[in-house]
Amino acid sequence: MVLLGLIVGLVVLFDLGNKLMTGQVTASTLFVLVWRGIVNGLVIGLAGVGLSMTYSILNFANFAHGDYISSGAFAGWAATWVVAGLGVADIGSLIVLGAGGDVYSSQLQTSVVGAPLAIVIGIVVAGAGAIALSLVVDRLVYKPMRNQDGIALLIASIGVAFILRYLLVFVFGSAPRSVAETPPAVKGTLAGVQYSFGYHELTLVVCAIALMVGVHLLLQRTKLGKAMRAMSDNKDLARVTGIPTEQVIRWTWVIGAGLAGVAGYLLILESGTIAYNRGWILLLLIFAAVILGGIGSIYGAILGGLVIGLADTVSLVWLPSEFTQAAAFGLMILILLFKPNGLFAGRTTA
Amino acid sequence: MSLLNVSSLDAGYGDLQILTDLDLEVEDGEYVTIVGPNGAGKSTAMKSVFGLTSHMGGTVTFDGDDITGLPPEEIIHYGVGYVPQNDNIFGSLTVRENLEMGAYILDEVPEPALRAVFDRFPILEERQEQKAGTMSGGQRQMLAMGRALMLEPDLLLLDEPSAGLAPDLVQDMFDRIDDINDSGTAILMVEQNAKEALRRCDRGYVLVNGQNGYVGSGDELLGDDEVRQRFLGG
Amino acid sequence: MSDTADTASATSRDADTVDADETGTPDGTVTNEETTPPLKVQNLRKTFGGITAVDDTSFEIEEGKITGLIGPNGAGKSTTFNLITGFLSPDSGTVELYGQDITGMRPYKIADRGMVRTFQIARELSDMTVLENMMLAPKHQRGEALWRSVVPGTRAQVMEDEQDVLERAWEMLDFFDIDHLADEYAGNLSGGQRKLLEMARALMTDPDILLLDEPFAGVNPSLEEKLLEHIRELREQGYTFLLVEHDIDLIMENCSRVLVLHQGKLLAEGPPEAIKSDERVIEAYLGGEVE
Amino acid sequence: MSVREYLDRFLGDESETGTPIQRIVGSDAALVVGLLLAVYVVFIAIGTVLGYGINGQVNALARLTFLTAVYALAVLALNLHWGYTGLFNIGVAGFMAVGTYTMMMVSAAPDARVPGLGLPLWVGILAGMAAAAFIGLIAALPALRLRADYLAIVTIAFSEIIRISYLSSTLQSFTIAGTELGTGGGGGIGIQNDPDTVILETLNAIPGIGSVIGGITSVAQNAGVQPSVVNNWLYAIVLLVFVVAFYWLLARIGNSPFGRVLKAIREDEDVARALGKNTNLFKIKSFMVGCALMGLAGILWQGSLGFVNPNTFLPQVTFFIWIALIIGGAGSNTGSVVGAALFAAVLFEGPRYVANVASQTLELGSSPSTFAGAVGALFDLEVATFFAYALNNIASLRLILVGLVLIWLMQNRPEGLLGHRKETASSIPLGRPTRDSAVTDGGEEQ
Amino acid sequence: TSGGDGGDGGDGGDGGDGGDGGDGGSTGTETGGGDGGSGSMDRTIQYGVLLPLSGDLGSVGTPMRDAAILPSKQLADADLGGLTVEETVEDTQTSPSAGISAANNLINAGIPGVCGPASSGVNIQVSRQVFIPNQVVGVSPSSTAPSVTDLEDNGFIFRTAPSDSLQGQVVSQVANDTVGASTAATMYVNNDYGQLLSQAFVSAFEESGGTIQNEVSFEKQQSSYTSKLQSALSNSPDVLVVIGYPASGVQLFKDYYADYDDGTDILVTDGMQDAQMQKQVGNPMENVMGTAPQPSGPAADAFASAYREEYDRDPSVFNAHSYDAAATLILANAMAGENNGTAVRDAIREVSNPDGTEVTVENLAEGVTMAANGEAINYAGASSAVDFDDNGDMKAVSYSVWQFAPDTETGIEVVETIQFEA
Ligand SMILES: Nc1ncnc2c1ncn2[C@@H]1O[C@H](COP(=O)(O)OP(=O)(O)OP(=O)(O)O)[C@@H](O)[C@H]1O
Ligand SMILES: Nc1ncnc2c1ncn2[C@@H]1O[C@H](COP(=O)(O)OP(=O)(O)OP(=O)(O)O)[C@@H](O)[C@H]1O
Ligand SMILES: NC(=[NH2+])NCCC[C@H](N)C(=O)O
Ligand SMILES: [Mg+2]
Ligand SMILES: [Mg+2]
Repeated sequence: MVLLGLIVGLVVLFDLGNKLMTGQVTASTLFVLVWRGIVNGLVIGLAGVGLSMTYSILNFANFAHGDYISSGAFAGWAATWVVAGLGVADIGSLIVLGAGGDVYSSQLQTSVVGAPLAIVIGIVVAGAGAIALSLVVDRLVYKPMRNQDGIALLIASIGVAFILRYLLVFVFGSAPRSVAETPPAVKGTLAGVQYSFGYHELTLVVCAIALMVGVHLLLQRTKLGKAMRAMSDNKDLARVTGIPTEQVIRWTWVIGAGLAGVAGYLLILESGTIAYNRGWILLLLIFAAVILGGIGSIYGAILGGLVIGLADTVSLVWLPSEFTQAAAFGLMILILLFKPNGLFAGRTTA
Repeated sequence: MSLLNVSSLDAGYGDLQILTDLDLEVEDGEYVTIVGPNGAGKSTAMKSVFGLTSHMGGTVTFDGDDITGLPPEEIIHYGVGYVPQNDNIFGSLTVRENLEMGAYILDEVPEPALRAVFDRFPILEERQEQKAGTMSGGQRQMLAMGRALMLEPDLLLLDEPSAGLAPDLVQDMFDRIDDINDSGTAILMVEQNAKEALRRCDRGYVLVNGQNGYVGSGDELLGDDEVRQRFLGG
Repeated sequence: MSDTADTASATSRDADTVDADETGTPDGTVTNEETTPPLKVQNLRKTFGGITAVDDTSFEIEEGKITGLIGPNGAGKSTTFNLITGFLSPDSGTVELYGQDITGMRPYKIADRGMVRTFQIARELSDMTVLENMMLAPKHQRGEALWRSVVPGTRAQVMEDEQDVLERAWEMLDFFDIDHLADEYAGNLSGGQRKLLEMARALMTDPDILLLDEPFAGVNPSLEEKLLEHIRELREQGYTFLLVEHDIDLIMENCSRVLVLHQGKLLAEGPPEAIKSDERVIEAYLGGEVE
Repeated sequence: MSVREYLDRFLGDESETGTPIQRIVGSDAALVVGLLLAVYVVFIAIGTVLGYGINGQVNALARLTFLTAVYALAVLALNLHWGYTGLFNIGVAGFMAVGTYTMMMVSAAPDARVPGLGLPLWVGILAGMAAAAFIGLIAALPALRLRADYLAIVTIAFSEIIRISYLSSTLQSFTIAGTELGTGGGGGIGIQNDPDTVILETLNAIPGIGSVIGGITSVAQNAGVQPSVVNNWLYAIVLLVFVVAFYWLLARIGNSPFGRVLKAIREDEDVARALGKNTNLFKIKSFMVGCALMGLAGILWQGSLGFVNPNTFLPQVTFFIWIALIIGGAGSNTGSVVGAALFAAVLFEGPRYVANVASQTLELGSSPSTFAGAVGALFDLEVATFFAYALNNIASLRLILVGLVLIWLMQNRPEGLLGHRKETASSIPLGRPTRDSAVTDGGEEQ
Repeated sequence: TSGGDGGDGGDGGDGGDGGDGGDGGSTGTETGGGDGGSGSMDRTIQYGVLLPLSGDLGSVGTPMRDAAILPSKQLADADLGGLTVEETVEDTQTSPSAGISAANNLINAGIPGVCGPASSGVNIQVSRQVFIPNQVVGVSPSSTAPSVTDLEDNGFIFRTAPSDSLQGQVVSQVANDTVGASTAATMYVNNDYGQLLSQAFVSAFEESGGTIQNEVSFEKQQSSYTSKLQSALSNSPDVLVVIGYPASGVQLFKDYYADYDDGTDILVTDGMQDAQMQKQVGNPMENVMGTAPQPSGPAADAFASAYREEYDRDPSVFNAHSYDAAATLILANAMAGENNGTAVRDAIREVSNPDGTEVTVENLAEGVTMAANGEAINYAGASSAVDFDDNGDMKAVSYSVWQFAPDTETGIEVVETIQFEA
């Protein structure tokens, strides 16, 4: 089975090489695809780490995770707009991100170049907002259900997802709109390959990697990591052992939702436009990444994110553009066939 | 004053009441055994002491402090250790990590306690890095016990510690429990290996239908014909 | 009570329930049992990472007897069960059931052929009632075919079968003293009650060979005595047992032969008296050092 | 009452009184009918407030009945997967899409804008069910190895792959073996003879029924109800008949040894295997049957008007079906129907009606265009203005309500309104048999 | 009391129309006619407005809604001799399923004719699933997909917007003549509108000797269109034709300007004509040109000023078409004499096609009374002459070629106008 996978992988690689040689695909195109795959993959991975942690520790697949991403993004961008736009427009229009059509991002110059401070504040608010949201939701929804099984929680989380998503619509409206300006990319040619790195892409990559490393250190250096694993294993026993489970749960949400919120902010920064369903749309890919990586493993989530991100872009070499996402899902299903517990199964590191 | 005092306890699961008006007492350093038919509520009694059931009435005090209705993660701070009947190890953690979790509430792993556990159960030292979930039934039992001992509690609640152990280990387990008891830890134990348990303990309770049936010293109970007939298999 | 007649059918029944060509038990079981043991294990081996749980073990068990399987904790008894019943596949070695190689066969097929196991840690179907748990067990219920349950007409047969199964289930519950729980969800049973249900359910499959993994751990002694009586009775009827148990007295009293596993290897085998006085066994298991 | 008697006779076809099916159905049919009537009364009241004429009233009820019935069909099919077998399928929309699209592609005329095979409709319907079952088989293969929540992700991924494929412009039209076929891409696909019309025409062609229908139509027309509305009602009734058929089928599957094994799989698959059950086979069968029923539900629902496009099958649809199942209670067929009715009435149609009533009875003035404006009005104590904004955004509030209901249910009644009843899985009542016999060896098999 | 009402109405009308002498005059005449009318005219003319107030077309749907309720506003101020006009507005959210629910609301309320829906994807579904089976007239102001023409509609479906089989030719003409392109690629929203307009363009462009390199479909409201752009632009076409809606267009053009901005000429169509779009994209969009149906009816200017007067802004794309759709429905309803879909359907051509007194934006009230009295009228619209052919399509239309103009009030600047006569 594994051998089969290897063979298929080799054939694909060989074909790619062949396409490159014959000029069907230029190196520059490939570069664009790979770079975009990495950028998307990092967002998916970053959000995935959070999902993976809540998945393994609270023992349920949180279908509201995507909407934590969206909520964080809206909160963060509202903050960015308020900071960047005070004096340009009235605060009401800024907070709803110009829903009525009376302010535009082009007036505010919201980009890392145009308004770096506003962006930094936005990132922080995005994380903090998502954390606050997740704690409130936990208190109201999940806490009373602690002793129910994972499926019940999963279903409740679908309810949470609906509420969050349509509250966003209620407040911000359903129209997608531009919130960030895209500064010109750093372009050039190296060894015949044209490259182009957007400022926002670079910001995203740097932030994502920094956060991933940070979480890794946090879990390695503190008892928290082990307590989380113990809890995900057997909650009653964890309590009997004296692990303050409620506190661990709170930390889990803090990390998981914080990463989701920041991932949401960065996602919007990179694409430039925001809409109420961005997180929800991304959620399936995030699930794919987490499951690919093996639930509970933060490295798995990161790796899974990159695999899914790359599959989603690089498959364009072979497939019509409408099938690239299907290819990412297909890849997930395929890998699950051979490794039913994911790539990093059992090697929980969080 | 007794170390553990359960008085007129009503408890159960959800709305389902299992224990009715239960009284239990464990003196400082005492060794108490609970026996009774399957389904009598023995495990429920243990869980109730440790805050794992729905409380419906009555009180539990430990060392003079009222611990009724406290969650387990707080009760453990009072110096009570508990080894549940089932599901008593962290299957996906290694053996060593399981033991470390036993000392979670301490700032760091107490090496001497760890050493003592390893000395008691050498297989645990040998298998330090094995995933606990892959240990055999008996090995798990040892690990669970070892984990509870990491904190050197004042009172140890043991739910059927000898179940599934090989005969030599059963003896050994009882010896260890004696040791632990001798070193000052009070024991409250549920056992189906009832005769042996009663032989060794200071006092015993027979639980029937969630209520106190018989109470007495271990030997008294062993000597009681009715008890022998009905609960100890003749 | 036509016990003897039933006994005869207990073994030969297999021939018509399981596809006849697949079974190694021709109708004349009595003559065959000398040559083909019901269960034969050869050079079985299983490692987990660095640990060799079962190490080149060979043994056979006798038809219509209770064979004991003992050994220190971690000796590989449960693993052996898993290997025999298809829940794990061995690294090497073979398992033969009535002379047929069943190595690596899937669990349901092995159960289907008449060898059924219980789990060391009882696994009740918690959201089904005790009675449903019991009625699930019998093999080859005609109503297990989708179309028969649905198509009008054929369903009458299904209901007839069900009536029989139901009767047997109640008898079995009576015997195990859990008939008062028949309507209870199995998840609400106590630890010991679950063990009883586990064994009763296995018996409902009407197996030829029953593998019991510590069936009495956690069972009240009075009840244990009663269960043993029943097991002995079943043995009289021709059932074959492989019994893992730590209560050495119990083993000595009930088993015709005893296998001793130690660190995955067969340390000794023979009649109980011989085992009891075997020095290696004493050292490794009965009173020596702790493993 | 007569409905109940009829159901009794219908469902208890071959036994003496008192099969479990009958016992459940007896009271449950009354429950469902009572619920439907209550819902009707409420909607008629609302319609009166809204000033609907007789035609509008009758049409509103027809739509409500239609929605109840189609949700009930889908929920019943899902109940087989989740309620009985414990297969967490959140790709329902995908299987409905396969059924519907296959029906369309088989039955569409070869010279239509999106050409099909031009076969009769019933061939299309059977092909649709078969295709849904087949895709179910393909999805079930990985499913056999996965835990419940992984299966969930796989099925939803499947359903998205299916939707993406039907959307794709690559498959918009293609040629297989010289035959031109297509999915129509995002524009969708249609057939000339939609199930709605064909079924009604067939009914009309049956002499007895035809004249009854004719009579009803003319009576209705005299009362001011348009023929189209009468047709809507007729189709809704046809769907209700399908609901009864689904119910019957599932009740028989569930209350049988087959269903018992499914239940055991839901609880602990290893145990079922240890008892000699080929659990994989059971799971596959259950999954395929459920998918075929989902395919049929899709055809009767989304395909009934003879036209679909891929975005009819967004994951949202699956979640709605799930919510209906959960309201009613997984595992209970009656619960499935009750859940479908409540979902359709209270969550799906209800909020908009209530909003209409509110905006018609209260003078709220015009709504601010943004939330900021609405909140600003709140600060000026113009609650009516905020309320107007809320009513204006009833579409999102409705979905928020859906979420709240879901959470409330999971917290307070996770087993749903009718779930977790002791509906034992067997074809006979499980009382202690009267003819008492001593303990035997248990050698009495079959 | 009815006399009092009439008086109030007259007063209001005078005050409101004070700035426009012509209007006041016509109102006066019409009042007289109304008084002379029969008493049986005591009834309410109902029509529905079913347009996207949210979703992909939310930004352009709202002004269209405003145009569609304008006739009713005008008539509220007039004395119609017992007739009142009442519109009911529902939102399609630019989604077929929401559109169907909303349409059902209209049907249940007994409304015989509806102005809308806007997007072809929604219009086709709503027409098939609700209007046609319920025998209700649908007049879409902006659904341009050719497939609307061939709907099996028993004559219930009309539109005041022209079919894209024409716009395809216009786009091709612009690509050839204005851009001078010989190769092209298309990106189109994956629904009837996008698919068919892309097809229409492709065949026209190929006919004129051009080469099509890629045809790439895309879904609405995605978070990124880069891989779509990648595919469409992979062979460096001379011109890229983008067919879609504003909400997706913003992301699409942002992605374009972020990664692919090499000055390729881009042509967009009516769906993208949105004043806010350019501001959202935040780039001058100088390489983009568009086509769209151009209001050129006899009453185009009169409508524009009436609209400006009422809403204090210029009308935008398809607003005139919306007004015409609504006005036609009102007139046909008046002529039919009852709120009945079939009757309205039968009256539509009577009130709009030639022969009879010309009715326009300026004398609408008069037209209503005349129609109610059974007099022959010919509605001559703002968008076009509003003459329906057998399929319910317009007989004569014109198109504009436009560009984004950041500094103007509408954000759009018409460069050229092209006439079509079918
Ligand atoms: N989680 C639970 N929910 C509901 N009822 C339960 C639960 N656990 C146990 N019970 C019921 O409570 C009663 C007492 O169970 P308990 O486990 O305390 O018995 P026990 O004395 O420990 O028996 P054993 O010796 O068999 O372990 C039993 O009747 C059992 O069915
Ligand atoms: N999945 C596994 N992975 C790794 N090691 C395993 C696994 N399963 C069993 N083992 C190891 O194999 C050995 C044999 O285990 P087994 O459960 O067969 O023992 P046993 O004889 O049944 O003991 P007990 O009497 O305590 O139940 C043990 O050392 C155990 O830790
Ligand atoms: N700018 C607009 N109003 N666009 C609406 C365009 C609708 C488009 N013509 C269609 O048929 O779908
Ligand atoms: Mg117990
Ligand atoms: Mg074992």
